[in-house]
Amino acid sequence: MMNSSFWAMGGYARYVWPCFAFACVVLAWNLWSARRFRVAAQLRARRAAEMAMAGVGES
Amino acid sequence: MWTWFYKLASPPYVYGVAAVLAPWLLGAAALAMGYGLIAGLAIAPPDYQQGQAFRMIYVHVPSALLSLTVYTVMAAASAVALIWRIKVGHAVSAASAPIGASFTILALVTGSLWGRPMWGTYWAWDPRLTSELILLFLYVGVMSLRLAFEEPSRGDRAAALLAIVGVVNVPIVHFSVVWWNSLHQGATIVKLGAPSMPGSMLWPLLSMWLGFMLFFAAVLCIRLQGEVLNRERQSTWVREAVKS
Amino acid sequence: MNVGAWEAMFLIVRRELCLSFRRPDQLLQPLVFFLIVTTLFPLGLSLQLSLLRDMAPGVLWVAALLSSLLSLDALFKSDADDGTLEQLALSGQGLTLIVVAKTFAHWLVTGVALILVSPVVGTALGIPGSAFATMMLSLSLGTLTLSWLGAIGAGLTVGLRRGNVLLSLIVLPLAMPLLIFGAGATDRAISGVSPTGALYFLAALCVFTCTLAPFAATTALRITLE
Amino acid sequence: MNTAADGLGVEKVHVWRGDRHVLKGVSLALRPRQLLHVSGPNGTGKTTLLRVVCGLLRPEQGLVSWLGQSIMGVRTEYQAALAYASHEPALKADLTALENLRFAVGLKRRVTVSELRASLDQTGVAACADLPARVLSAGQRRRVAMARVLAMSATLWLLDEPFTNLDAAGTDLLRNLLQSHVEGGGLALVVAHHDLKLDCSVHRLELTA
Repeated sequence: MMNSSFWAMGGYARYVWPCFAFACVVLAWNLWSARRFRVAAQLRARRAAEMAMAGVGES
Repeated sequence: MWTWFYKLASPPYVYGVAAVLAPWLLGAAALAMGYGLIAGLAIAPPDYQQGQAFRMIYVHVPSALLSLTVYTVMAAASAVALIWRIKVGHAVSAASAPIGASFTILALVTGSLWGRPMWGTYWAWDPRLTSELILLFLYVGVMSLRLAFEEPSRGDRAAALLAIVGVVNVPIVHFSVVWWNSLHQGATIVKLGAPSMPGSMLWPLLSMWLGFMLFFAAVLCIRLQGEVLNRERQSTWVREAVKS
Repeated sequence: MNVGAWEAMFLIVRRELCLSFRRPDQLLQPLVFFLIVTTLFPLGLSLQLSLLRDMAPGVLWVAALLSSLLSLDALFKSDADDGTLEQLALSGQGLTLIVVAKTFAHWLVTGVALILVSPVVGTALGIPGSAFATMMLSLSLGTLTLSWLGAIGAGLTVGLRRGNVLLSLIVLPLAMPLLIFGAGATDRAISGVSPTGALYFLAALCVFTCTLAPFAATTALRITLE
Repeated sequence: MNTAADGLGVEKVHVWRGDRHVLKGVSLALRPRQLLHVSGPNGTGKTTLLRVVCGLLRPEQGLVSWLGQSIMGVRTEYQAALAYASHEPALKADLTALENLRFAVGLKRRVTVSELRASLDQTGVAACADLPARVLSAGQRRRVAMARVLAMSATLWLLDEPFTNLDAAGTDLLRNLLQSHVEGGGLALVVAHHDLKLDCSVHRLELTA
């Protein structure tokens, strides 16, 4: 089924495949940056919790 | 019904719900987009006018729709936060801004790629793409205003107001760009529009759109957890939630 | 014995005008900037008036937008820096009235000056005399609307150190419909077509912004005054 | 709920500045003919408390009431009845002292130039009425700011460290003004580091870190 005419996209392959590739890049970036943001927030919260636990004065 | 809505205002509840929902939404998004991609690329017949190039609408149209929907969600969350002083609203608004901006960029790039075969250039000031570009400026405005303040709570409220002012202006901008385009361009150049579509073409588009919506909801849930944690770092429930 | 709203507004406008005319150099700067920007375009493009005429409305309007933006940053900043903004806010007249009066005074000082200078600049760019009336009318509506959009932007960025660039980044996207209808009206007046369509849209934008922006600007100021 | 029905009431006000918990449940009640002296080390929220009381800053929790009503409801009437002197004298450098007063007080009540000159004279700066504020010394500016508070004839005075930059004569003058204001049925909330040595009824509020 995956014959060459499918990849050629009727001559528009130069535009169709980069279009879908960029879409995957944007979706992947969204997921990755969201996860990284959450992990960073959890780290910061954990550090704040330890600081509070250790009685280091929050002013 | 009100208890459900009231519970949504409490950060620990929202944090819990977001953590539970995220994987399910992601799975559903993958399913919807999977079907949409396969059907859109392989099964749907080529358009009689644009040939295979029309398949790009399966990415351009959903992302363009999403860029507007996400801005509206951001403005609504900001309005809720500003009027009823629910801090979670600011977290939702801050979380959805970068997602909306990324969809707007995606819509711009796919739009210019899709327009290239028709216009011969990658940018021909098509009314829809121009409105999309201005929408991107609005997104950047809201995000940079939020970061410009040292105090997060003040930055939230300022960005919330700008989001509301922006959402009021989106239809005005779109209408005036369409008027401007008809004034100078006339109808000579074919505008970027989805062709009228039979079922076999339409279903993949609807499922891609659904996939993008679910994907937005999933990423929003993930980002929202980070935003809620950042804003509630001092409260006690955060210490329990983070310790485990 | 309480001071009426109109009386208070009149007093604030007098205060702003008195303050502006105490520093005439700051009054002229946006105007000179407007002239400089409009001289840039012929240097960059060409000196034939025929070619310039097609660009003239756009050039004139972009220059007007940028020079108004330049002066908007100082709308609340000078008062916020020396603490008088708080005194105004606590004057018992309500912040909205203060914002309306200050923004109107700012438009009187900057917008009206632009409108009066625009025929000179228009001739330099090849705009025929017949189009002056429409140009000045559209500019007056446009600068008033921009002053109000700028009031929201200035209210949001008054507390920030380098708020000027951010102010432009916030206000310009909102001012694009203004530019479209304003330049459109002038352009049609030049080519002899009746510009009423575009002028009606511009007037509608102006009324819409002038009625809603005061409340947005007040909320913005209240956020930064905290 | 001890909201002073005829004066100023502050009920368990909490304010956060970013992560810092600046005001931790502050409560106070002030009735006519009373003065509240707020003191405490730097950074304990004295100015924040004043900004909350005058309605500029909305506290996250807690209530500020004037004549028994929350100030958020009657914000403009309440602000018309108060005079706030911030930490800096808040004068426009390009305007003369008289003009500064005219534009500031003129918004609150109709006032004639002679009244303004009289209040300037009362605080001993009648001579520089027509000088631009730019050329005045810090002490003179503080006196012009005091003249403004006087000219507003407000019932509630909210003064943030009004004694800074004042010389001995100025301090005595201010003390007498406070005294006569409070004995004349007014209310005053004064932030100051040193003792006021007034013989009218002075309440103390010590803000701790």
